[in-house]
Amino acid sequence: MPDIEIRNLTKVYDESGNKIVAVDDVDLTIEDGEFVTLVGPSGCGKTTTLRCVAGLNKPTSGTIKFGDRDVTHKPVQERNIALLFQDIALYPHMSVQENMAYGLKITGFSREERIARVEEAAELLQITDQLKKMPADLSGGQQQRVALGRSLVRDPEIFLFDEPMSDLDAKLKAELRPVIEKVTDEIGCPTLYVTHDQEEAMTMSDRVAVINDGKLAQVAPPKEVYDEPNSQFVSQFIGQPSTQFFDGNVRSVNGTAELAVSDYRFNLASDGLEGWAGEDVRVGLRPQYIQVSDDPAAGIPATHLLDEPLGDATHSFFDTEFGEVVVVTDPDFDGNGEEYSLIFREDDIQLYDATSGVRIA
Amino acid sequence: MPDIEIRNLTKVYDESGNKIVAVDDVDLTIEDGEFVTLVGPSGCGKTTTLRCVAGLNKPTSGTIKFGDRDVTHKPVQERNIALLFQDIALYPHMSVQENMAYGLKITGFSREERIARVEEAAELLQITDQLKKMPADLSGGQQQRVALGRSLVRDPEIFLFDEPMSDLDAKLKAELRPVIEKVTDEIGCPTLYVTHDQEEAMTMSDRVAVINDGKLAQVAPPKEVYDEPNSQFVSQFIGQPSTQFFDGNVRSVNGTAELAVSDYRFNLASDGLEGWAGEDVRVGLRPQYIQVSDDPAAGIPATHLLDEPLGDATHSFFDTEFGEVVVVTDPDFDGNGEEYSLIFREDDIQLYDATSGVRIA
Amino acid sequence: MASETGESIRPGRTYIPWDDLPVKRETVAGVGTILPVVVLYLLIAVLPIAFAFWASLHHIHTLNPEWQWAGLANYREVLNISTFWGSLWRGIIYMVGSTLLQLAVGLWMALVLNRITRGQKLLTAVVFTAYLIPTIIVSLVAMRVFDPAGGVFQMMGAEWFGLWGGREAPLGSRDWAMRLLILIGTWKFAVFVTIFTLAQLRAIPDRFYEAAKVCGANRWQMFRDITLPRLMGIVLVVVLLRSVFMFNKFDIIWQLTEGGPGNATTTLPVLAYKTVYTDQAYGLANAISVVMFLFLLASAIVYFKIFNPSEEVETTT
Amino acid sequence: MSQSEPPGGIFGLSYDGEMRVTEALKLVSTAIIVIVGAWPIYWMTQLAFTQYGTVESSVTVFPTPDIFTFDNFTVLTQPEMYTYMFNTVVVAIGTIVTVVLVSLLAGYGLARLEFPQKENFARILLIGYLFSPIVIGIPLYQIWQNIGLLGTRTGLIIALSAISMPFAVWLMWKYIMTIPAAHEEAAWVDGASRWRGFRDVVVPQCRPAIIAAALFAFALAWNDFTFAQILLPQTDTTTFAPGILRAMGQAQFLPDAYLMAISLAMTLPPLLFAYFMQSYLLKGFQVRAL
Amino acid sequence: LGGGGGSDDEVHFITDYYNGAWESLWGDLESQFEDETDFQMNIEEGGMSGTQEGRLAQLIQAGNPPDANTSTFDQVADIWSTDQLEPVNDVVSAIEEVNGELNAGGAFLGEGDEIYQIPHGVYVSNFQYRADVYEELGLDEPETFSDVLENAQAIDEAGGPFEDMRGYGLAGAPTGKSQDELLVLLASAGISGIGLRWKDPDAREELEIHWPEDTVTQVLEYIKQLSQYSPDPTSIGWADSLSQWVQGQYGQCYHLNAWPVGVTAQAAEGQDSQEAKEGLRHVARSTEIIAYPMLDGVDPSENWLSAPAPDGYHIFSNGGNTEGAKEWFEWVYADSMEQTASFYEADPGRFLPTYSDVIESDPFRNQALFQEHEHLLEKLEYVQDEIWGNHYGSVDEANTSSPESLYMQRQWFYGEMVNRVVTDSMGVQEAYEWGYSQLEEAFADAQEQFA
Ligand SMILES: Nc1ncnc2c1ncn2[C@@H]1O[C@H](COP(=O)(O)OP(=O)(O)OP(=O)(O)O)[C@@H](O)[C@H]1O
Ligand SMILES: Nc1ncnc2c1ncn2[C@@H]1O[C@H](COP(=O)(O)OP(=O)(O)OP(=O)(O)O)[C@@H](O)[C@H]1O
Ligand SMILES: [Mg+2]
Ligand SMILES: [Mg+2]
Repeated sequence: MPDIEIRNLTKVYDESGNKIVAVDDVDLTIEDGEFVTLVGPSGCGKTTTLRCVAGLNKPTSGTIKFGDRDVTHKPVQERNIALLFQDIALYPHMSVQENMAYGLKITGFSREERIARVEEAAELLQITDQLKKMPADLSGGQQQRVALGRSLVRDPEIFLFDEPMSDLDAKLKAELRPVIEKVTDEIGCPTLYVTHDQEEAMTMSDRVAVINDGKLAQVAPPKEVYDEPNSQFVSQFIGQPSTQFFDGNVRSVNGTAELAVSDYRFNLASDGLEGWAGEDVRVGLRPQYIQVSDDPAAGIPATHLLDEPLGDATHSFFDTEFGEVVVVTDPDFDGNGEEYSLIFREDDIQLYDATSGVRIA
Repeated sequence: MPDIEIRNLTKVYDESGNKIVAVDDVDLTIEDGEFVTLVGPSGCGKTTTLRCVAGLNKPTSGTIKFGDRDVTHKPVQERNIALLFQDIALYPHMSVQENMAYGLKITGFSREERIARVEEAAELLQITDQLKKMPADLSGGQQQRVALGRSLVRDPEIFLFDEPMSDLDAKLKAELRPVIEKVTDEIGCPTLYVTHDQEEAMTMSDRVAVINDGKLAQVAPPKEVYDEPNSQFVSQFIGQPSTQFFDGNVRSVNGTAELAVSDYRFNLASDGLEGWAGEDVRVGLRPQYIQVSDDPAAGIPATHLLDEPLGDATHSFFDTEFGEVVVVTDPDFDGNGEEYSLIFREDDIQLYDATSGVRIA
Repeated sequence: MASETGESIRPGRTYIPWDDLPVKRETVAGVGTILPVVVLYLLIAVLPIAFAFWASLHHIHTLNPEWQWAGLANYREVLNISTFWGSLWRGIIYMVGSTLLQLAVGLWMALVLNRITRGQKLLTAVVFTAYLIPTIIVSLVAMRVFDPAGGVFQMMGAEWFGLWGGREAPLGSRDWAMRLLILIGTWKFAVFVTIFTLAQLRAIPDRFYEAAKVCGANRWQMFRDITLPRLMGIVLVVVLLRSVFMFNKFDIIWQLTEGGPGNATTTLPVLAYKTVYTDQAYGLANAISVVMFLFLLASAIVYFKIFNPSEEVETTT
Repeated sequence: MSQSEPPGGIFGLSYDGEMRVTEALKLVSTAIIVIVGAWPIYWMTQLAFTQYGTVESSVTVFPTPDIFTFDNFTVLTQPEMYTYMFNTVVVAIGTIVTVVLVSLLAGYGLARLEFPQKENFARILLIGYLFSPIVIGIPLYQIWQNIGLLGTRTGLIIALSAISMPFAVWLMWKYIMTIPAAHEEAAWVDGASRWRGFRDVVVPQCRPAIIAAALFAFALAWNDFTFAQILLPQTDTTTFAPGILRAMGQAQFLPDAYLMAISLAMTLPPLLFAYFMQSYLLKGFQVRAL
Repeated sequence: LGGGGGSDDEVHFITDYYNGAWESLWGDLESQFEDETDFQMNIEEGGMSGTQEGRLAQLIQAGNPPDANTSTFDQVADIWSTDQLEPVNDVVSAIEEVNGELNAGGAFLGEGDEIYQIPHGVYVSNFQYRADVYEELGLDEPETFSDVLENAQAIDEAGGPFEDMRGYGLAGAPTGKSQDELLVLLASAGISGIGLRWKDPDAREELEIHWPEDTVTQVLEYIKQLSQYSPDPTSIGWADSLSQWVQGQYGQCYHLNAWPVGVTAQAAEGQDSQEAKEGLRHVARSTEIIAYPMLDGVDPSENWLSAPAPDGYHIFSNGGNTEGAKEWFEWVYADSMEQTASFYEADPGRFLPTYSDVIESDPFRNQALFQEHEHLLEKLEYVQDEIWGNHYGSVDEANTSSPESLYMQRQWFYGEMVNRVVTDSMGVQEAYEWGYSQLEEAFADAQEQFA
């Protein structure tokens, strides 16, 4: 099976005169068998990118290749892709069986073969006993399984997903995630998965492509995106609760760079910060890496506001001189509105350019 | 403001002859100012309970009191409640301002007072600049804020929510949760909040009422529900990923109870197990409390299947002789499909009656 | 895989490479889809109307194939004949009276049908049937029930309410003919309003009412603040359609009263018809039709300007 | 929005009282609808079973055994009567089929394809309804003669279809817009051509709109008098409405009771149509704006 | 199926001689004719009043007139006056050889020697009443309008078996019958119905308006009175009056020939149940026909009825197949007396044969319906001999037969006047004045057209 090569993809919508650049010069290669997730906030151009790959939209410029076949100008019917939509798009007037067999029927498979293939797929997806039902009688999760099955039976060369689970609730999502992984693994074709849910992106992908305002911000494996975000945007977008940001300033003290946040000073071990002396920076800290001390003087003083116990952890909200800060505390933590201080390791500090948001350290 | 007292509430639907017991003898008191969440799987009767409290459905039997006013047979209009729906129910033909003022208008407030109150509420909800817009021009989160505002301005005696956030995505949910908590706190009236999302239930409530198949399973503060579930159902429903269950058997060895799971033996410190000797039980373990050891012989042998990295933790799937098991591992864990063993502390084991699902230890 | 198993993937017969085509092709296809409609429209509307315009500029005796050029003489005559203004006035009364009554009755029936629980389907079907049965049958039944010989409505009107004499024919009465035409028309056509509004009513989610109830709204307030605004869009459309249809209505009037008694129910279409077949003045009749058309067109434009039924409030459901 | 009213039910009733009042109003209204709406149909039915002499001399509410008869229905056995009815059925079916096909196609084009002026197109179509059909009989006759369809049922079908068209297209256009484009796209992804996607995915989902358009076309065709009169002059091809008028003019003995029997026969098909199709129909009519 | 306009090789013939019996008769003749000749027939049913004009208008305006139609002459006067009709003298002569001489009683069938109609039958106007009712109520045969009114009142108010019977069936729909009835009533009042008379009765060159106010208003007043005893007049035209007569809805009426009798007799024989059959036979037998009574104080000899209206076939000169049409009628009528007689059988009592030998011929007299209803023949003979013979043409100058009077015949305001009076839309005086102004206008048009 081929890989997907997206080169300089740009898509401009012309909405009654004013141009909207939905996708801006995107370059992305998805290897055969690779699972790449396109993640980003609403309206950033994820769907548009995917629809260009699918052939449902025509790129304004750029090329799309499947292997060495240039499909930029090929109609969707000739691309042999599978595509799963957010609004599940099962045909409401066909039974599950018919829905799944439709693509095969179009392609001209015989009745027996259609049935055989559908049953095989149904088994894999554990929906064998739903085959006779109509889509309206299924739950959201089951519907999405059927949609998956519909794509599956056709042995597509490319698998595309557009937020297939955004209408499902958390439990169902967690249940369906392994199923999707299993299916794409089985077919072994390149997969482009669009979502705005960073958790989905993190858990499922080989690589995550974070997109912001039509441009790719970072493309890397999940752990790298989480641990080494290359911009403030990525850091904030990936990880739950979000990275907390503060305004700071880099100073050069005795040749080493020192970070000043309000009255606090931090020594930064990292190299390459010399050039930033005197510059304003944004300081990022993941809530997971902040500790809470009972001694209000041990670090930054913080007044406890609210706890959100999750069972295996608690999200605690504190009021500090830098505004509201979220900290991930342990399950038994009960702040009770008292005074604490927040402590963190200097290693865990991320620094970003205050204006461009680019990672400094 | 009054508290809510639900006594022996039962609601039977008569759907063309066959009776569906949607709510079965529910007893629940919500103190003034208390935030109680009704949580349970789809179709368990949450909405029905709430609608009975609201007066939109007539209970089959039982009473509902607000303070010492019996409202069981009072029409909705006389109950002075606020109610937020899942499907947001803003009037599409009225502007945000008009939507929020509608209740006041009905109640007979003057124009000036309406505007004043709406503005006050809008400020609290940070939607002041949306007031002139139409609902269709707002995002889901903003719409839900408006709906909240509409309830808020009326100073209700009782606040009811029916899955107000289930159509929103995770980020928006996390953002809106504190807003709801703030608002209900401010009004200080008893609040009944229905959700099927255990995370919402855990994070927002003073007490969680877990309901299953029309019956209350457990009513307790969130931590207690998480740490001390009184039944297999509650344990499984609360917490993410779900508690893992295995079949086991209690034996009496030398006067102390011993738990046998397949060929493994565990000594249980807990008292009161004597009576269970020889009985089959269900053994529950939270994925958070399972450790993974590199040494395949150190505990239960497990083949690594799949990792779902979340950034601050990883959900790892293992194949064991008891089937697939999920374990929460640390962020850097990378199983790579190799052989491991799973270890856990005997203290963390939960035991349930194999037939009734009632907690034993 | 499919190709590996030897199964060739047969593409569907004709892929039209839509996205490959220059934009023009979509235009061509789009226009292609409406072409049949255009052709039909040409046959039934454009050509005959153009013909009518042309004919209205001639003196034409209906039974004489020779036309004489008349210029605008027919139009001058139309505006000068006394029956024209009377008929226009009666036509407006008939149109406005019928439309308003149909709207009120249709809306009311929709509200009731939407609420009743038992026998809803049957009653709805019966009510809908009124719209579906041929006008001629409505006329036959109406003539029968208003017939002084054994007509039940005639009998009720005469004996129970004293509206007319026992042997009087209400359809032949100056006082009653127009009113009865409006009533009978309403019986048949109010259902048109009902169908549309009932469809809209079914589409209003309960939760809107529940939200209003929670706010303490009573039924009138709910109707005013939720039902009515939601129906407004379609009501505007239906009023437009019904007005046009009623203004042009000919068959039921002709069948029931032939424009009589005297001229009491002669509306413009009836006048045009009489002008063709009784006066044998085909050119003049066409001039009347053209004037009617212009009148309706002007009214419709004003209506669009004031109410704009094409711009509907965006709704989230 | 400026005036404010006191809380409470209408007319100062309590909410419960208000509910009882509206329930009562509902019952009364239902009764009126039954009486006014269904009653003429009942009346027609009962007269159809009453001896003709009785019908025209006195008011009878129910055909008691002494005046009950089936004889009125013998009028339906007259050959031209069932020719008329047969023709009407053929024309109605033909019209429905044509209208549905053509409006589906046009509705699809308007909803899914881009071409200039398409919004205005549908509105311009409605202008056709503004012209009174009374005087266009002569041009119609000529046009139909020229295209060789005069006196054929096909000709009438085409005329009636054309008349239904603006409305049907509008309905279909608005309805197709409510079907998610994703359904069709899914079909294309599956390899279906545009036509195939239309046929397999869009058309089946249009069922309510199809039924609504069919109803409208049916009402027109079943009702039509003017066009049949002009375009089908021959007795053996003409339809019910002109036929029955012809029969009334010609037959020198056609009592009202016979007419009621004929009317009843012509009322049954619409009644069945309305009974079985109403749920689709109401869905199909859920369009909102012009 | 024949196209409405008919193709070129077809003979397109529109006729209102069309009921069940006619239909099968036409069908037989059509196929025979087509077998024997090269012509194809296209026989179309024309509506009774109004619709046939509509059809003709369509066909003529489309440049495709039919080849022939049936109607009275005044209904095609406009067509004739624009030279669209073909003279048919030769056809009529051929028919006369078989059926005897044409007897149209001096009605206008064309100017000069040319005749433009192949007559089929004439309509003699008369008064009909139910003799059984008269007998039961002890009424006398009316001689004057007042008698009619008195009888009408008596019948109307009678109870018992005549509870539901009305006194008089008055045509008030503004169509043919009300017009005809008014013209006959006016004639029975001793004046010209259409409102025209010769300026110089001897020269017969120029017509003038003569519609004396007192007489016309008296007649209108009579009509107004009658309407009280009539079922809804606006619903009564030719067709309904027949149906209502059969059902015994009123006891007296104005009608033509023995048409109601014939229809009732035919309906009776078509009934299945013996009881219904007897009932209708009784109605048929009890229907008496007499000349229409006179306005009080006017002598029958002053009756202005001039000639009964002949009804028949007209051939269009610009039709596609004029020759074929002529041949058809010749073939149909000049074949044999049997064939001719069968036409009158199809529509019993409606027509008086226009050809002199017919009524005396055996085929005519042996009609099946006459077996049971011998009185029908008698009544027809009475109409021909007595009413036509004695009541028509009493006043010589009443014969205003001319294109202008023909033009007036087909004006619609006469019927409209009746309608306005019976519906109380206008007072008698008002209606007269309105009618008079219409008359003046129409006469002016007529003079212009035929000057
Ligand atoms: N058909 C269109 N015409 C005009 N603008 C469009 C169209 N489709 C999308 N856009 C615009 O292009 C931008 C990108 O849209 P796109 O749907 O690709 O976003 P997305 O990342 O998929 O968002 P979401 O998470 O909400 O699905 C948005 O600003 C959107 O408004
Ligand atoms: N109007 C009704 N008529 C008949 N049965 C009903 C009705 N409403 C709810 N039920 C049934 O009652 C049971 C409880 O429904 P309910 O809506 O209270 O569940 P829920 O807990 O709110 O579920 P969800 O999470 O899906 O909203 C279900 O089995 C449902 O099918
Ligand atoms: Mg998207
Ligand atoms: Mg619910």
